[in-house]
Amino acid sequence: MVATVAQCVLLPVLGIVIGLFFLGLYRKIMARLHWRYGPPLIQPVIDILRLFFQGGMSHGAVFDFGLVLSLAGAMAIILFIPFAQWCPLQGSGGMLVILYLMLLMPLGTALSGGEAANPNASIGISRKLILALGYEVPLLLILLSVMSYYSTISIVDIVRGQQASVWALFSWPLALPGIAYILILPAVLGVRPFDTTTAPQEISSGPLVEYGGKYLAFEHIIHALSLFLGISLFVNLFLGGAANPIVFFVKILVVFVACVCINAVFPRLRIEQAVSYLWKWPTAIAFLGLVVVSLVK
Amino acid sequence: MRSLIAVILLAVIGLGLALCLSDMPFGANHIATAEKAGRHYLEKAPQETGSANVVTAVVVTYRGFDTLGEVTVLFIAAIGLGMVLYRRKKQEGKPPQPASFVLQTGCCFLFPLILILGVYIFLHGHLTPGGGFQGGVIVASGFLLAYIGCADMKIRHRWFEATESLAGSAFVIAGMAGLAAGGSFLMNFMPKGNFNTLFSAGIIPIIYIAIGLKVGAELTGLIANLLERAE
Amino acid sequence: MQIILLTSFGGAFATYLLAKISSRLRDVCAVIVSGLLVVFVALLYNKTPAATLIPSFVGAPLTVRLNMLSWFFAIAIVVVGFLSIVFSFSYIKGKERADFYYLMMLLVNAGMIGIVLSADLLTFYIFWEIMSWGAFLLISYNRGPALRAGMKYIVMSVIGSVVMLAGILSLYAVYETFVFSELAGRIASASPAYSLACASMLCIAFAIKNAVVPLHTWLPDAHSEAPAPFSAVLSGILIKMGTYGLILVLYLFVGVKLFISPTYVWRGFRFVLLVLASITILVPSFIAVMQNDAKKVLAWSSIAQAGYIILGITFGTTLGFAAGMFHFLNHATFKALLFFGIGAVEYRTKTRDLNSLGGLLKRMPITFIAVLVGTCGLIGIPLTNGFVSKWLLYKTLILEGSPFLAFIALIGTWGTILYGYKLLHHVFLGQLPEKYKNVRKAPASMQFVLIILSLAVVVLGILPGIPLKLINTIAVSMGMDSMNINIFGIASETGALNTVNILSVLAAAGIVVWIILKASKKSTRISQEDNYAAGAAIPAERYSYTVDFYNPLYRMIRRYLRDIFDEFYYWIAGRVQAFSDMVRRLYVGDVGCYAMYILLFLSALILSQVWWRVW
Amino acid sequence: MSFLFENSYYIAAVGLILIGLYIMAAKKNLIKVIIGLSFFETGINVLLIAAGYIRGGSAPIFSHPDMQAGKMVDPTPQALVLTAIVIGVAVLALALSLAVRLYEHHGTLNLRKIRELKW
Amino acid sequence: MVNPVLLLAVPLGLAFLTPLLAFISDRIARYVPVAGMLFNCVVSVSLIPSVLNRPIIVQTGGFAPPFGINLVAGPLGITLAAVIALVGLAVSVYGLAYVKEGATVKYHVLYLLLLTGATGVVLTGDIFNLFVFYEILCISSYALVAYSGDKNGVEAAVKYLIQGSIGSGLALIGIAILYGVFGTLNMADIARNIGSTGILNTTLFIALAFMVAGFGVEAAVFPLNAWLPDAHSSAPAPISAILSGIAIKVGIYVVVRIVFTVFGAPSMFMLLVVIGVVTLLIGEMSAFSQNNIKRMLAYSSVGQVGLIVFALGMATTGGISGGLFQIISHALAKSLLFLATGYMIYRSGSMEISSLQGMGKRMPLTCCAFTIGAFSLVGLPPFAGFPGKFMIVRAAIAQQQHLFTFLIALVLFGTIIEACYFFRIVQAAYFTGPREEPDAGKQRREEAPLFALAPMLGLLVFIIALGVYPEPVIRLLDSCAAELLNRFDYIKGVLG
Repeated sequence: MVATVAQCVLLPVLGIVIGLFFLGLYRKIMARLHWRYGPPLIQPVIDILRLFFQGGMSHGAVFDFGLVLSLAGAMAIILFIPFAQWCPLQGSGGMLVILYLMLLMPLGTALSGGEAANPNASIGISRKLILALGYEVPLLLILLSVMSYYSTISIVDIVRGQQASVWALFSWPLALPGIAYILILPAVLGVRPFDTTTAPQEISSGPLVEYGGKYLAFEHIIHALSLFLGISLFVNLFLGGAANPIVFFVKILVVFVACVCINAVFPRLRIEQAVSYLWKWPTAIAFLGLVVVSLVK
Repeated sequence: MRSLIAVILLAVIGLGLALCLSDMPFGANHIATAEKAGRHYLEKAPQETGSANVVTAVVVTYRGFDTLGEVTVLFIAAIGLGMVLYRRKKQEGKPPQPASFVLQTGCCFLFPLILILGVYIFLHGHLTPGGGFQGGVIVASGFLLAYIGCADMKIRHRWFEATESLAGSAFVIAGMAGLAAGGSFLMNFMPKGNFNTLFSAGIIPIIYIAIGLKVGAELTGLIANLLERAE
Repeated sequence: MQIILLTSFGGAFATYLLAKISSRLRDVCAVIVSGLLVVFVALLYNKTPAATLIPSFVGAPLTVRLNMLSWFFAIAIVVVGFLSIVFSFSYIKGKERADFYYLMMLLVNAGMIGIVLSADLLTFYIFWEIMSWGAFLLISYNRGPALRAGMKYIVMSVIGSVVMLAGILSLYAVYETFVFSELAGRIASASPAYSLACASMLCIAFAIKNAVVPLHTWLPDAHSEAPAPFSAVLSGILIKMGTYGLILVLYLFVGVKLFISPTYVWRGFRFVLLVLASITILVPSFIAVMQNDAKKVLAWSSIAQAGYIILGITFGTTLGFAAGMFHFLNHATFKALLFFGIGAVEYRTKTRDLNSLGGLLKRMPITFIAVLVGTCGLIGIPLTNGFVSKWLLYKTLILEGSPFLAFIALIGTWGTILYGYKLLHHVFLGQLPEKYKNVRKAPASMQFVLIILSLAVVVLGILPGIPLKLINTIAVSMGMDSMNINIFGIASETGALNTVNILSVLAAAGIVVWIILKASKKSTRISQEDNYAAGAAIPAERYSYTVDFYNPLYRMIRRYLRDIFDEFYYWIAGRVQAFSDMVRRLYVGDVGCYAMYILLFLSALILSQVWWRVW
Repeated sequence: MSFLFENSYYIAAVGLILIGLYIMAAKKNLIKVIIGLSFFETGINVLLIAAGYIRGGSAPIFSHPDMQAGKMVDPTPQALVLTAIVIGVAVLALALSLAVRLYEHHGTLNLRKIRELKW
Repeated sequence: MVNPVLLLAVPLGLAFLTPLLAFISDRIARYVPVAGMLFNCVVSVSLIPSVLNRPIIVQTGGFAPPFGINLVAGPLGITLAAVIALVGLAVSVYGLAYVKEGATVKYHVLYLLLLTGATGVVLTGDIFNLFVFYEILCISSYALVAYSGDKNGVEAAVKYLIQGSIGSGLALIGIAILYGVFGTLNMADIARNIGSTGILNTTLFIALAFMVAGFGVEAAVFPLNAWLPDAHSSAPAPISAILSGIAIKVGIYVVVRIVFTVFGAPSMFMLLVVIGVVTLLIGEMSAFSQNNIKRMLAYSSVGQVGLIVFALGMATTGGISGGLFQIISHALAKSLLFLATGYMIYRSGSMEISSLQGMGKRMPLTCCAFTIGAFSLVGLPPFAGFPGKFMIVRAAIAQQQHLFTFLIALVLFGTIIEACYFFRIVQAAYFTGPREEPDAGKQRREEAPLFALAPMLGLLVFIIALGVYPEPVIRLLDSCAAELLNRFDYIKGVLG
């Protein structure tokens, strides 16, 4: 009981820390690829701490509420995804809860951004939701193939299943959804070339346009968490999770770096290009995967 | 085109009729057995109704109900005609051309005679050919003559209507009286009298008188309505 | 039980009569009647009375009974009915023919209660029809475009009832009974093809009422044109009468064992139903995204949500059944809530056009919260009841090996998110247009309704065990396996659900975040219009993004989402009309011709005879 | 020839019926149609009478005491015809009065032109 | 026990007396039909229990059946007589208010005679007598259609008269042939002579053809019904109501009586079924796109006739009692509709459906009556139309034949079309027209007068009562069906 509560407290913090580290890493890698030096890894943390002391401007109660919802949702999900062997809420609904709780992040942001009444924010939200729809199609197919392959909706069981035999990514037929997941991972993470939502040049960073001070800090934390969540989900589903936290951390780090490196070279896609990309190859592969899985079963 | 189709259709219908009629050769004695109604009438009518004229017996007693209906139909025609030709305002037509003197005189002369003939015919309906309807028609023809001959003549519609109405009611009342007296509607409950005399055959003459008056009044009404309209 | 029916029907007419005396009396009477119904139905919990209404109607008795299943439906009906009456209070005030409106509302309610209470198909059909035509009069109530909507509704409804009649009587022709319990025992004995035919006829009828694609076309118009309280009833419970019917057919007449058995006939039947249900989820969800009329959005959404219900029920597992039943209840709450919320907005602003609304959050906060809760329920955000039912559905779909259906259902949820947010954004968020600056908040009676329903959505989401226990009883009585239920969800080996964990985690996280937010440096409150516009001046008129909200998406999917069925039905209707116009040219007006018809008939008869003889 | 002669009543009856029907179906003047109606009814009356005829029978009136029932024709059709005639007259009278009215309204009796009621 | 002949004698006597009464006062004359129909109503209803045991055979003139004319007051006859009297009563009360100008006394006389004719037809047991009463019915309806003397009325009357006379002439030919073959006119006697051969010989079949085609004109089955839309739409409202409610039903009765009882011709049953469906479809389709409301109602009558004939042609107990129930419910509902429409047209001055707009406000009770009548016709519970349609469909499905499956599909299709146009009118009456303030309507009420409203509401009560509790009537109709199906019982009952 105590251990569970401790995990509940620890894991979100851990998630935020790792997420922020990823953010820093992301900027560093991008800079390196651009032949720049880039900010220090700790920079996001510094930014956030600084922003917390800036106050900021609020547009109303829902403006605040949306952010709280978003962040709380993100923190809650962490407890449903195993971090190595730690998964405090494994018996509370499994994958499906994760799927639905993941909705809270964009929805909270959207509420908040909508209250801001800035068209740029609205456009950004609209893009965000469309993009989400875009990657959800293959993502759902992927998740469904994994879930039906292992006949469970519990992510812990899936991890256990992989540890018993071989990582899903390297096993037939789950390799297909695994590949598809890799293809859509940048979209799930919202990193290049799928950062249309927050394109600073076009729509003034979209949903973020009205945020300042602590609100922006929250937004950054949410982004950090979403990076962490997306990758740890992949690791759990396809790379067999991990037996101890260190291995797990290494796995997500590797995946993240690989993902960033590969995708950083692409230019930003238009939203329609993004969606049609997502609905083409990843979906086809994921669909094939699901077909094969359901045939194999 | 229409005629052609009509002819073809009618040919088929004619064929059908011919097929039917071939099954009932003309003049055959189709009422040979006693349970046939026609045979029954011929044999029993004089005793049962006291009427020498079997047709009258059939019309008034055996099939008296038909006759009641028939009178009703005529009544409907008279009323209906009056209704259809009813005008909200009687328009004044130009006065009709008076008939020639000869015609006028002839009419005045013949009119009562025709009336008497008519009355005779319906009074003797149970004895001789003829009856209420025929008599009534003759009466009406008298009025027709009068209309043609004496152009200025106008009948009193109210009287005729009253006659119609009374006569019709008399018919029904006679029937009801039969119901009351004999247990069935239009029962010939009165004494039959001496066969083949004027005062015989029970209610037949009474009904025939009613019918005669009624038919006469109705037909006259019809004629008057149409003629007054035509002016 | 007779008291319930008597109250519902008698109350309707009493209300109408009292209305002739005073309109206040009418309102009071309507509320009392509907409130009494709630009490009566609630009192009958866990009782199974049965009664005969008329010992012999057309050679069969009209009987009613109550069991768990019908109680479940009945309670939803009376509650939503009660709330809609309360909501009507101010909504209908000052509109013409309010007496008539109340009469019909109560009558439709009475009809629905009758449907779920009836113990035989004949009674069922009678009440069904009463409900159908009552609904027709209510849909047409708003005039204008409502006339067309009403026409469309009633034509499809009549087609449905005609098909149902045929189905009922086909059953009767073989089994010579209308009574549910007797039919249940015997139906397996008929030849599969015949019972399949009967079942499909009944299913078609119910599918029309339940707006299963491709029989859905009446619904968008009807829902959007009906008066708001009735839209809530219509969407929340009336179309679910089709669900009730489907349950009767599939679970009682056919029997769930037979229905999900791998018999060739029934497997095909179930497959067709499942495919239709998933299409019903998928396509309308995205059509809803493209609508610009608030109630149209909700209407299409009703179709899609009905699809979830059907999917659950036709899937046939205990969990699927539970999902369908629970989703029915949830849909009754959150969709009624949404319709009431939008109704309140419409009542205040006199428009439903999404593009011209906006920013009403400031003016109608309670309504906003209600709609937010409703939308969350619709989407299935955890801690709302919609989540639990969808969770059940997905779980059973995945575990019983139908991942494609689960996929479609999940994608449908994404459509739900898109239009749900669109609804919230366009009505309540964004900039407040000048002309709505003085909009007042919703009247108290409306707010009461909204609050009650919002609470229901949340409470059922946190404590799903209450209804699930009931549903479990029903499922067991239908001959299905029992579920392992606790008050906070499901405890089972293949994946449990525990809402209290989710609740506590979310609440804790929320509180922490909130504290951090409040603890850090205080923010300044600025007006909504004080926006960043990249240095440009903010336009005075409107500075928001609403028209064609999901424009890129529209461009991609619009051409696939034409309502071809609607067009097809209109085409058929046009053909029928043209043909009947041709038919009536038979009566040419020329009497000679008519005489020829008579002769033709006669000679045809004669010819047939002659011909036959010649042969 | 003898066939024609023997069945002359039937032939006349059927002929009148067909002619009457033809007129009613094919002619366009209302008066002609009414005349056709009259033909038709007359034909039917003849048919009725002919149906009741018994070869060699006399009128069914016992005007002399020695008349025998066996030698008389069937009285029933005669009674029926009486009724039928009266009905015919009634219809005819009504038809004529309607024709008068119709002419007032339309100024014509051409039935092909009086077609306001159709479809 | 009252003698059933009074059902005919009393109204006839009253009709004859009416012109006399009119001399005293027109006002009294107006009440004569009411009195007559009230009498008939009471008598026929009081006779129902006794005829259920065994039919009452009434001799006229005191002669036993094959020789004298007899009335057969069986369940069917008395039931229909009761319906006629009931509807006749309602419509005659309505006529008190509606018939204001023109030859009112003549109208009332003819009206009473029309109903007497109808009663006579259903009661008589003699085929020629039937013909006579049929003519009474027809001729008075010819005249009444032209009652108002307007352009359409006269035109319709002429057309009706021409077709009707052809029909009755053909029927008379059939009767003549029958007489020529059998030498008798009593229906039971003819039936006994025909026996139970099953297949009729050519002569009999052609006689039957003539009679079906002849009486079919009044029954308004498909190719013979061209007079109906004209006459029903042009007659004054009460006459339309009676024509639709009573006259065509009597026609159907005659056809059915002849086919079933007199000929017992199974070969005709199928024909009836097919004709019924065709009539139904044509009627409903023609009504579908009508703009003239009365004409639409008239076509709808055609459709209903089709349904009834279809049901009767099934020749099963269920089918026949369903058909008879439909006769009753249609008589009630359609006359209600015509009555309601009468005043709506009177108020709006036009027969276009579009002119009905706002009627729900102007004449709420009339409109309510109209709506319920329409719902009943469509067959919605809890109105009288429902049990009828239900029984018919049940009987048809119970046949379990592919042909009937197909036909019943067509019938149901017709029902759908019917629902379409009726609902359209209901919408037009209630939900179109200028929107009004809730209280403004009270001043603009132009409700029909009490005498017109009372019969409508009376019919309404019957419609609802029949719809809610049809069982007694159905039981009655079952014995009617038995009477039609067991022609040997009929023969035995009449001839002993």
